[in-house]
Amino acid sequence: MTQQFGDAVNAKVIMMIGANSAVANPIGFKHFLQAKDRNGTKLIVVDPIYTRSAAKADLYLRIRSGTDIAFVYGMLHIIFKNGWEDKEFIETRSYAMDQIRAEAAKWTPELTSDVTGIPVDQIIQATTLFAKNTPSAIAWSLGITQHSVGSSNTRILPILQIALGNMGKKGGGLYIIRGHDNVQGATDMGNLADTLSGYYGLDDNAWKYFATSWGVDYEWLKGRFFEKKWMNEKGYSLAKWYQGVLQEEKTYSSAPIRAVWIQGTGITSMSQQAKIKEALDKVDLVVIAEPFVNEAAVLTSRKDNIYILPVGTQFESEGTVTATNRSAQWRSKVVEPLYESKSDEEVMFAFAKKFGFYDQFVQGMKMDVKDGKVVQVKNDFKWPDDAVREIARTIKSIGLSGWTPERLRSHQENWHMFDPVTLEGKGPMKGQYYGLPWPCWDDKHPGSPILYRRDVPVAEGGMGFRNRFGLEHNGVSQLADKSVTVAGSKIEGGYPQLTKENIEKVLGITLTEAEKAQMGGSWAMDFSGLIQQKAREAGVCVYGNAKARTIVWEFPDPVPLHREPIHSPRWDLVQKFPTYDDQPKNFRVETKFKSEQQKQDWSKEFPIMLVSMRVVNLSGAGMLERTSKYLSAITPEMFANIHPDLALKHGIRDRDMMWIHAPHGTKIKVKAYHNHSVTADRICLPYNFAGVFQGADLSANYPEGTKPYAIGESSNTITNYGFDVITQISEFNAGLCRVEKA
Amino acid sequence: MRKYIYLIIGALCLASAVYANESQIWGEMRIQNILGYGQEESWKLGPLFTMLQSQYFAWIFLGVLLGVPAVFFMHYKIVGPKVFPHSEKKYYAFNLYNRIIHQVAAVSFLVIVPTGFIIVFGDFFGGGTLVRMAKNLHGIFTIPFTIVVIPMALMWLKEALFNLDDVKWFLILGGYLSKEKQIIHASQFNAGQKMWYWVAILGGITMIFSGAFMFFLDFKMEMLHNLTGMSQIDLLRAAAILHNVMGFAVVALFITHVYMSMFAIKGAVHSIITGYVEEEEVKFLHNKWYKKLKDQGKF
Amino acid sequence: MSKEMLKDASLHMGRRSFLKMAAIGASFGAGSAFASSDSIRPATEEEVKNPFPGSKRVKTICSICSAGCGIIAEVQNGVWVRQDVAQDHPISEGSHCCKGIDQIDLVKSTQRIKYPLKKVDGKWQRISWDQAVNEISEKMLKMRAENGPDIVEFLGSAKFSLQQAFYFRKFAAMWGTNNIDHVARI
Amino acid sequence: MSNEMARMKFYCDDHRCIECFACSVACAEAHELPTGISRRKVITLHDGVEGKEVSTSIACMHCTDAPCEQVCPVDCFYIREDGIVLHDKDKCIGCGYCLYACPFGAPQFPRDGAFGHKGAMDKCTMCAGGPLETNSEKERHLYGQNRIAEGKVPMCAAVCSTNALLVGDAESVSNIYRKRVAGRGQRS
Repeated sequence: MTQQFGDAVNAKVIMMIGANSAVANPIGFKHFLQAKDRNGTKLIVVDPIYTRSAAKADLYLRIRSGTDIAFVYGMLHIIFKNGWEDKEFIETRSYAMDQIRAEAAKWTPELTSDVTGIPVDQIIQATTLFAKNTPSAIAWSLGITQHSVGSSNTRILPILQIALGNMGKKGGGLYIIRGHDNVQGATDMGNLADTLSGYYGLDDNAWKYFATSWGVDYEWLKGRFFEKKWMNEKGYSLAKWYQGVLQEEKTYSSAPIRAVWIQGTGITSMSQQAKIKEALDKVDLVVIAEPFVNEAAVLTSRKDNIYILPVGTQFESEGTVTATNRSAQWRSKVVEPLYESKSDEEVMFAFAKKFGFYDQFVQGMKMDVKDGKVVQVKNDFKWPDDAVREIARTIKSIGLSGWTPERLRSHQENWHMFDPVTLEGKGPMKGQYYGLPWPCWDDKHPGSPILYRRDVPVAEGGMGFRNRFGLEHNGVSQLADKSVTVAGSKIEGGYPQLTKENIEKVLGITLTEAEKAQMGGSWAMDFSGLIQQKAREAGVCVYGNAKARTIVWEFPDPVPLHREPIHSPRWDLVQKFPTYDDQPKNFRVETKFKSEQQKQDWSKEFPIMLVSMRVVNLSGAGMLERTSKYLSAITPEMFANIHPDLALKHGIRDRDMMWIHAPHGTKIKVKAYHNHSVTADRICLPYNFAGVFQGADLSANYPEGTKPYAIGESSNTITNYGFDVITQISEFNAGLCRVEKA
Repeated sequence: MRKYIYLIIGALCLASAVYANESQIWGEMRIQNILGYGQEESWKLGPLFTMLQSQYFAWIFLGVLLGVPAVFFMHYKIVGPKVFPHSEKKYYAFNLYNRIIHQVAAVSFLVIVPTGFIIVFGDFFGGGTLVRMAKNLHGIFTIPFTIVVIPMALMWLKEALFNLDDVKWFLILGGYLSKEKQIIHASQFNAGQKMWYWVAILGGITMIFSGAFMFFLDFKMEMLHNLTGMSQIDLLRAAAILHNVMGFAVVALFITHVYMSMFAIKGAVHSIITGYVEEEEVKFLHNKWYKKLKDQGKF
Repeated sequence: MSKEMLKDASLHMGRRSFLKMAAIGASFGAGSAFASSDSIRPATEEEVKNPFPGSKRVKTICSICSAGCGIIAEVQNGVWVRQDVAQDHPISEGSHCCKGIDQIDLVKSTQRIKYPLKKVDGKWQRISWDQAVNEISEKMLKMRAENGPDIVEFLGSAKFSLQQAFYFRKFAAMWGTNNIDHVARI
Repeated sequence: MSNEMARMKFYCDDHRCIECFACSVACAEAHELPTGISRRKVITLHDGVEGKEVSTSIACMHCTDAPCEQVCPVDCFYIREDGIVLHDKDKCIGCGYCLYACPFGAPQFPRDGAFGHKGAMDKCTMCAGGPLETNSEKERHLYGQNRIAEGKVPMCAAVCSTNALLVGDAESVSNIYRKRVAGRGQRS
């Protein structure tokens, strides 16, 4: 997120779309409620279901799931028509807004209403409220990302904020609310198939850079891979790894997947459970390392070659976590690992030894930067402090250089010295923001609680937009306008990101030979920190000061376009707004789009929309919470919220069991809760249960004494086919089903 | 034979009550309590119950506990007991079955009533173990009464139906205000006894049910919910009010019953112990019955 | 609200009972250390008999959602005895949802996996760590020798600390594959 | 300033309450209650009905004229000087009268003993323990933590995710609430 929660109080309007933080993230929602109470902030909630967040909203819009792009274009249409956009911001700090404007021109309120299901007057009312009361902020979460058009969704909302000039301001921005406690951090650290840590990607430069930081020989690292080619190729993703096993869809890899290693991932929180079960049954080895039984062990009916290793919870190890506002927090170890548990890193160390790369694995912790070079400085290491240092010296791309163990520890010890609204430190902590929200460029930087502010100097957390996509496109400069000068900057207007090559020219300085020798090639790969040092002296941000691009020319849709979900209830609109062409290869596997969508009118047989929801007492796969008696007691069983009219049409009374069938022949048996939060054309269900599969109780698969208090069907057994074209995220939040009394 | 059928019926009743409880009481480790508090449409009997319980119930019970015996004490002193010669002629009026049923009920009452008073005056006894034990006994001794209440109701039902003679009986209050031995026109049971019968049976059943509601707390009766439209909490409140109010009547008549059998009519208690009634007693107090028996040549 | 309320409360200080001050001050959030130390004095020994003598208060972070709420864990003789709220934490100001305040249950739970397990003929068996590590690595190395390193899919965790996550990525890299992911993709 | 003790009260602001169950779970966890005993309950009225849905949290409200105290046949209730209504579990006989009198359904009855019927009543103590020695093992076992004695806020209000649940003397609580209502009006 570009802001931090405390800043909500400065917003005049907050629009939550595809987020139900009252349930998923109550402490975040507290800040929105406080904003209402302290500042009269208005809350707009756009959601397919009337959520607990919606119940606190000043304006609630019931959108059809999967039509967010249409809705935002509807808003932009009204904004452009009335001239409510921030023309100066668009002109000086954004690129290609005219293409957005052209697309928005098509989305009249009437068309928008037809597609989204929101009445015209409500679209106008919400747009007026949101556009005329700036600064206004947008909060989103998985309701936006979990679509076949998820990546376009995540682009259209920032575009709206750019159009209104809401970026880089107090009270504006985007609250992108992450899920798990450290999903931000684990993503930043690149637990991803398409990049190394810090979003460095997988190209040779990145690998060489990491080899240096890790203190290993690049050639050795290269030799670890099947062929060099596979080093630069994206791996299988969490969303479709099972195809690496089953090979039903065409795959491209050096080998089929024969083993799956699950260390802290709730397997039932992924779509296509039936396929996952098949894959788990088929692989040669399943390794699970968890504090509680991972449902992978329960879902599979395999008889052998499956291991469960006891791992302590996060209270039994020490380290840092990154909150959704990019603040790092030091998490102290509360107790030693219980029973025979080991901490996660100990498990990795133990296997690294067996796999024969332990020395290389921990080498990075023994190294430090001396004269711009990473060299070994000691013979042992201290976990986690030395790992924290290793990360700080390596991950410059998002500015983690300032996250030293000493600073983060002192923030924890003195967390009472930070203001809850601004996160500003007081007393000894003066001049720092709590948790040093990244980018924190160096060990003197205070952190950046709000991104892209140009009214504060870079040294105090200011910055322009990142110059990431070249200096010009189609002959148009990508750098910010002359008028867009970040406070305190030596350079007027925009400037490119700093490299060894351009730094002298851009900053107007001359480097000494010694400096040149030490300096890395670019600001993100400069161990010496000299580029940052020079930038600091000039009041300049290392990543440049550019325009925000509203089009992404590498993507299938350079301008975000509305495309109907793979399984859409509106066959007529499927013809008008078809999805992408089938994708031959992404993350090593082919993915169907148009061929699946256009195969037949799915809505004939499966007329009901399927929407996922959150419950406040469970998170993720529910693995942790369902073992708590108090939390399980709140939702002791799996259920689906269904409108009484729809339920009674099928003879399903309140609390009756019902079958929900998905287009691909899978089904789940759940309890029907009559509820008015859904309309009669959709049902919603939580995805946090496991232990029952297509009506069959899997209790017997739990090792003795480990069965949670509550088990139930995983809704992901019936999550429809559909994946994002870029990220391959599953389409959890749009799909079709039919119901039947059980 | 029939009496055994009654016993079986009684036992079945109890068993079904236990079965009904099974699912809710022993089936789970917790008392569900009133979950949807405030969501249930309710009669809002709370304030009424609070007012009655905090200000009246205990005083009324005290009144009954002291007042009724006081009246009888006066009666005993002023009018005196009726003494009938225990002559040679007796009639075997209560067979073993009758007596067992009665004795079971009697013992139950002898525990239930005093323990009930201990609960009502719990603060006097200081609460804690003693009163908690009294509460448990109060509940436990309801079980034997529950078993016999239906057989008892059936075995005396015919005799307990009211008729015109009872009106006359009431007019002279059974002749108990007179020191003279009057001949009272009544059949096997006089109106007073009939009254006690109905209070003990109907009141008793009411007490069993209302008591069960209160004792188990989640004793769910769908039918009652549907019939009355009352929420569980209001059913509980109604049960508590009913239990207390009915308690006044049961207790008052129970004391009367004891007084009559033990003191007012000397030796009357023996008849329910041995089964034999004295001819004199029957002749004076149950003249109609006496005539009938005479006609049948029972004496 | 926090700071205004403290001001409100301190106006009424007088001799209005320690109790009231404590409750109001803390309940409405000690906005900062300075404000809170004015109005909430620590209770003296007569007032408090520490229920967990000798316990230490460990500051840590909730492991559920990304808001990042603070937790005070009271630890006595190596046992987490009580979870307390962190009223002065800048993000949560003592607040938690039901999941957050129940974090202590993660270490108190009886359903934890207590030792390494292996399924043999459909039955779970207790094994030692050594056996587990040996058997797993043997099997994996054999498969690696047969088909190369891309035979495995590493699924990491959003519950990892930053350091664990960094090392897990490194672990996959040094094993020789990019088949690594975690729930950021759901 | 008067020497009179302020009366401690709970207030749940339904504009803030989001039914997150934190108060209820925090209470159960802090006092190690058996499952099913909710000293504090969270309820939502008109669930899912647009514009009508309301959530709130209910527990013992520590009434000034506590009806439970009035109806208790064994007089096991006592009201502290600061208005906290407590009871003596050793005295309580588990009759249930307090539940019938209570407008909030606060009294709870755990199963107890061989008969599975209700044991001594359990209810919110505002984290003030019971009549036993403060912070003694037995007090903790019967009544849960005595946070008030430690100078801490009752668990539920301390933990409330949205600060909906307020605790304090009536005057301060209403001050806060008034301020909130005024804030909400600013832009309307």
